[in-house]
Amino acid sequence: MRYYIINSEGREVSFDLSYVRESESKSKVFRVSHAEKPKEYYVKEMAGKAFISEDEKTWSKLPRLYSKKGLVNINETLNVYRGFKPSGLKGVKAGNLVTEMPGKVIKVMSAEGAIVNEGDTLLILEAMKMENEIKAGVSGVVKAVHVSEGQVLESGSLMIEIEE
Amino acid sequence: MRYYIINSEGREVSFDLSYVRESESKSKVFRVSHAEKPKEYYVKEMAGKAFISEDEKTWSKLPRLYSKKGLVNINETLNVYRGFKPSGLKGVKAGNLVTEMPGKVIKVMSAEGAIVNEGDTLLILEAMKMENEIKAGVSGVVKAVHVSEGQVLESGSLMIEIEE
Amino acid sequence: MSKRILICNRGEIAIRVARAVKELGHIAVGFWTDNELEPPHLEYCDVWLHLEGNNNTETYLNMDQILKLIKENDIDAVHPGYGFLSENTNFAKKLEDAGVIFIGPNSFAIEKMGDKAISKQMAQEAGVPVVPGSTGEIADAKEALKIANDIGFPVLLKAVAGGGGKGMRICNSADELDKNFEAVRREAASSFGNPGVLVEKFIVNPHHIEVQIIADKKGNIFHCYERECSVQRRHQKIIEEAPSPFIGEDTALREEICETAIKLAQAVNYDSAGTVEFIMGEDKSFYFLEMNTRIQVEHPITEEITGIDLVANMIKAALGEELDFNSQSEISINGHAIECRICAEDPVTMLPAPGKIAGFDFTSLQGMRFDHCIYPGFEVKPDFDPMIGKLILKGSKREVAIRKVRESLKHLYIDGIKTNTPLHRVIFEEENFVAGKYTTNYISEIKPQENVLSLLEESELFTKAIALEIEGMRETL
Amino acid sequence: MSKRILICNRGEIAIRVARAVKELGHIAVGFWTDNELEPPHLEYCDVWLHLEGNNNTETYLNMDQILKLIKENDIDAVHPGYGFLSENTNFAKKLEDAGVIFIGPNSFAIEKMGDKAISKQMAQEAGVPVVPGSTGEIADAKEALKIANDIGFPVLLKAVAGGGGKGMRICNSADELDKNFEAVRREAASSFGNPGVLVEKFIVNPHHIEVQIIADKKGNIFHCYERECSVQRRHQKIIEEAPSPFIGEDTALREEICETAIKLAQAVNYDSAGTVEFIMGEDKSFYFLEMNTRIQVEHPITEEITGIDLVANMIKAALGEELDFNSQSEISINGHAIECRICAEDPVTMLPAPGKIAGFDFTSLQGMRFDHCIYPGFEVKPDFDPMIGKLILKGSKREVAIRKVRESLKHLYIDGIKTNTPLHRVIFEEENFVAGKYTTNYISEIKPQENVLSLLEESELFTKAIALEIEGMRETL
Repeated sequence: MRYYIINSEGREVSFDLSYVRESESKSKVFRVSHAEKPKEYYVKEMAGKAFISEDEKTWSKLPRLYSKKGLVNINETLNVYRGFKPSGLKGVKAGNLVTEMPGKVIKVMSAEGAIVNEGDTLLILEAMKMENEIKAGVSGVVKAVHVSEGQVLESGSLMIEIEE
Repeated sequence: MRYYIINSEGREVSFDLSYVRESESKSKVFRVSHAEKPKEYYVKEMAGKAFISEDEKTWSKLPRLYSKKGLVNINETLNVYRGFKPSGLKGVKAGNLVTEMPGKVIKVMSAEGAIVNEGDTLLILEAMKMENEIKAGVSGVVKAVHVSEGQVLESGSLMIEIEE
Repeated sequence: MSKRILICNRGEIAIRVARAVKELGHIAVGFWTDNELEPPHLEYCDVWLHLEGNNNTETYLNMDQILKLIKENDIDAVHPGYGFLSENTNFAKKLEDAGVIFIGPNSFAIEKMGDKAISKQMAQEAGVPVVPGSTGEIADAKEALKIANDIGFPVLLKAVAGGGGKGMRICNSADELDKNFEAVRREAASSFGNPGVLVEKFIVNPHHIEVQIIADKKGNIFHCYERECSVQRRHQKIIEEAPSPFIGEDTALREEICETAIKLAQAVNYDSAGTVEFIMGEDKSFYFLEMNTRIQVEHPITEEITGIDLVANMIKAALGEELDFNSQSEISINGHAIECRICAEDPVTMLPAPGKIAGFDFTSLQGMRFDHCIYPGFEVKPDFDPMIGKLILKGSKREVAIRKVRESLKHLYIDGIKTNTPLHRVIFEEENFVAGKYTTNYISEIKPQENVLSLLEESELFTKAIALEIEGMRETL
Repeated sequence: MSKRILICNRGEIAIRVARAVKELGHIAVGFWTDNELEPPHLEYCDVWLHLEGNNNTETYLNMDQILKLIKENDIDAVHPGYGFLSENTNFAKKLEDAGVIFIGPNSFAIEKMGDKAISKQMAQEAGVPVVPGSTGEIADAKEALKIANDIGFPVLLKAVAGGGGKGMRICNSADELDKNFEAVRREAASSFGNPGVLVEKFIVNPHHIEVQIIADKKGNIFHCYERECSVQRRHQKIIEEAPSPFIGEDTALREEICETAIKLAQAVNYDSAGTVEFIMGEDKSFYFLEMNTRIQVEHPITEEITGIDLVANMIKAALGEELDFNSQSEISINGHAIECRICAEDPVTMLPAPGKIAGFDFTSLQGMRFDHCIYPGFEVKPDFDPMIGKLILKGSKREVAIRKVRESLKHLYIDGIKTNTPLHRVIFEEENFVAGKYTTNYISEIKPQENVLSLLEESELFTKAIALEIEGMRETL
């Protein structure tokens, strides 16, 4: 199975992972094919838990990842895709203000056509009971405001676009 | 599904248990048909655990029973059989000495034909690193000795038979 | 006689309270809401009630609905936890009117201590030193500026009804004061239902030191020594210790600050668990900040070093029962305890990062306690506080506790969301913290967050993929 | 420098030791055997070694194989846990010869204290009172009878090398003495590899009180107060408390028994964790029974009341490091702790009941610690001790600890095998135990086991069936 691991900046690592065989001591052997020579890992299931080793002597716990989809978010900076590579993954421009977390727009402090300087507060977003000032990352002209006061936003929503 | 619950003395309770429907608040409703009028139970799965209620207000945890077979031993005095009733379940006679746990015969202190009194030690069985004196439960004559010194026994093995 | 006790809260504190309720032989009643259909605390509750609504205003802050459910379900007593209605005088009074016991202090104490201006005044009257500042709620930015100019910048703007760092901003200049005034009013109104704001002197290089109070309805007031909570980000505590490393072996100072806290508790006839918070300068002078008239997030470290169950005793006090101890001399410090707040947030920016937990595992050590509300599949929602667990370690002395914290952090595994676990790992290796030399400026000055490694090793990436593969194989079995 | 530490044990103690090893920054090495392919302690070990064999003689008691594995795997130090080779002088000496650190006392102490006759003599020489009896190993039943007639019946027959109640029988008459002699020799030979037996006065209505010792390699010997372990069945402890309710507030007696224990430890240059066991009569006179030169099953209650990590300190002592404390005055009692040994046995007959665990669940309370080695699917084998877990609760005083034990027993759920949990539930409601009034005859005289309910309610039967049905539905999902 091919794996794609993509971090929040869009950097990507892909490698092939396959189940090879059962070892003599009944470990599952996996092979990772990546860059230079392939690497083998042993996995043993014991007492309801899984453990991983490179030499079948030194082991560490392989924590369970609860996912039914072949896609799992790791620590939110990494996404692991199993078997397929998603389309449309890319970073955003400096002038685009995107939510980092779900939240509610409390106040919009700028409008289309306004001239803004880097560091100006353009919007107040309430998330997790905190008011967060969302500031301009560049100086320029507000091209579009996509949100209005009171609106509830998902993570990753484009709120304001600034033309440098 | 019919359930048979049989205790270590061979006493048996059987009843029918069926999944009836999903309640308005998404609990699973089960009906137990037994003796008088049927009884309903609500089961809710939450946070990976199951809970049971008779009124959907007061709940208690329904601990998981890990069994793949439809048969599970409960506290070793009760066996629960799901869907089928096993054959050959019965108690043993007072004169039959049966192991209560797996163990190893250390010493046989009686032989076929011997006259024994209630309370006499007939055999020493080592189990869980303890020596256990196995005593005659009745007075009579030893009809058969089925074990020999050094033999390792399963739980429920007939060791000695005494004719009253 | 067994009482039906309603827990008006969620998350780890609802679990903590439910355990204490049941330990005392009572019936624990808990809520589920439309925006949290599977709250983990219900596992510990005997009776589950539906609190209708999709946000906190409609649910945990909705007195009318809660009072209706209390009447319909024969509730004898209510434990409010922390946050939400825990320090709301109105709620306490309404319960009193309904003949229901509020598990907290008398409403007089809540009212007086809940108002920063009044509490400051009462503290002064009781001989408790206070930080210079406005004598009460200020009308507008202009008045704030006048006072700020009198006492000198930097100053702190605070919600009159606030707590826990919410509705609080430092202002270094007249400009900043002007700019922040309305924001603090808004946060105060939305978080606490009261837009009142006050201004006070901001003490440089301070320590946040607080004293735990536990009192009964018979006039017995005890202290359970202090906690130091100087490691903070955005004015919210992330690591707490008991006893305070800054007070250290200065038992006279410890005695003085604890006795000062008792004085204030006596002044308001305190009769429950509560905390008197102080700010302590580099010269060891200390000033009263506020009194929290509720059980606090960080209560476990005090429980660990004193061996006293604060939540159980808070319930016993409210029911008019005897406490588990009769005199101050029965309460002593044994060892050292540290709490790490585990929050769903980016370990570098420290911004909240809600999401769904994809993996969860931890180990237990001697001296460890982990109060949490997580399970694999648990969704951390932006509606609630990002704090999802409290890792508490006790050792015979501070360096032993630190050794234990390090080991337990190593094995704390939460995946799918970002947490501040990597930040804790850095802090517990950072020399200033390890030496016990830190002030409330620790995070902003030492910046341990800059040493958090954000990228995984390549071999770790492979491990993640193998974990997912194993999961896939399990599912097809 | 990080050491590779081999844990020559299994079950809960192997887990306990592995945690301490890793907390101290070392590498934990553990065994799996052919009759235990999936031992739960390996979860806590970094390195797994195959100890070949199908029974304890071939594995955990097999010095040759263990020493071979030690050499092959660059082991720096060995922790023996309790039982198996933990008090085997020969093993300690062989390790010494191989340049490997034995995490326990010097071999002189093990040898002298491991021999009941010699230990008794040394105790007498050190001014420690001993129970009247044979001055050493007795040759045959005849000699035993002669001594018994001198000191008067009842007498106790004991394995010279024994401990933990194994290889021990009370004899009330010459007949019984004659009958038991060979059985005790056999048990002694099979359990401890030494058939030597001794005889001594059996004290009526006694209390089993023991003192925890912790010492380093620099000559510092400390005590961590006493434990009372009088609730026993078949001479094996099932409930332990610290401090002793029988000693109670008699601090002079407490001081005396602890100082007496220190005297004996000094006499053998003790330099590790160990326990001096005493028998205390109704008149509070006490006699030395034996010294256990290892960590004991019930060490956690001492850890809970003193806040000291005994296992970590035992390791530090063996490595020649400083302990976590420097003086006796740093060690004090805070609160009260109780341990319930959870055993795979019939709660009424108290006979071992091995089998496979079909269901396992428990709750955590403030003040609770659960040291165990169980998971759903775990098979309790007749090869090993039936003790599968230790439920430890600490409260600010004895009645608080009892309240907490009751609540945690209520939620301890182990199915598939019989356990003594129902017996513990009865004992913790039984008036004599609750009042702290019990001797080692408690189980045989008060017979709490007769109040264990053996049959489930009908509604509980339905619940079990529904649990199975739900499991069936989960599988088809």
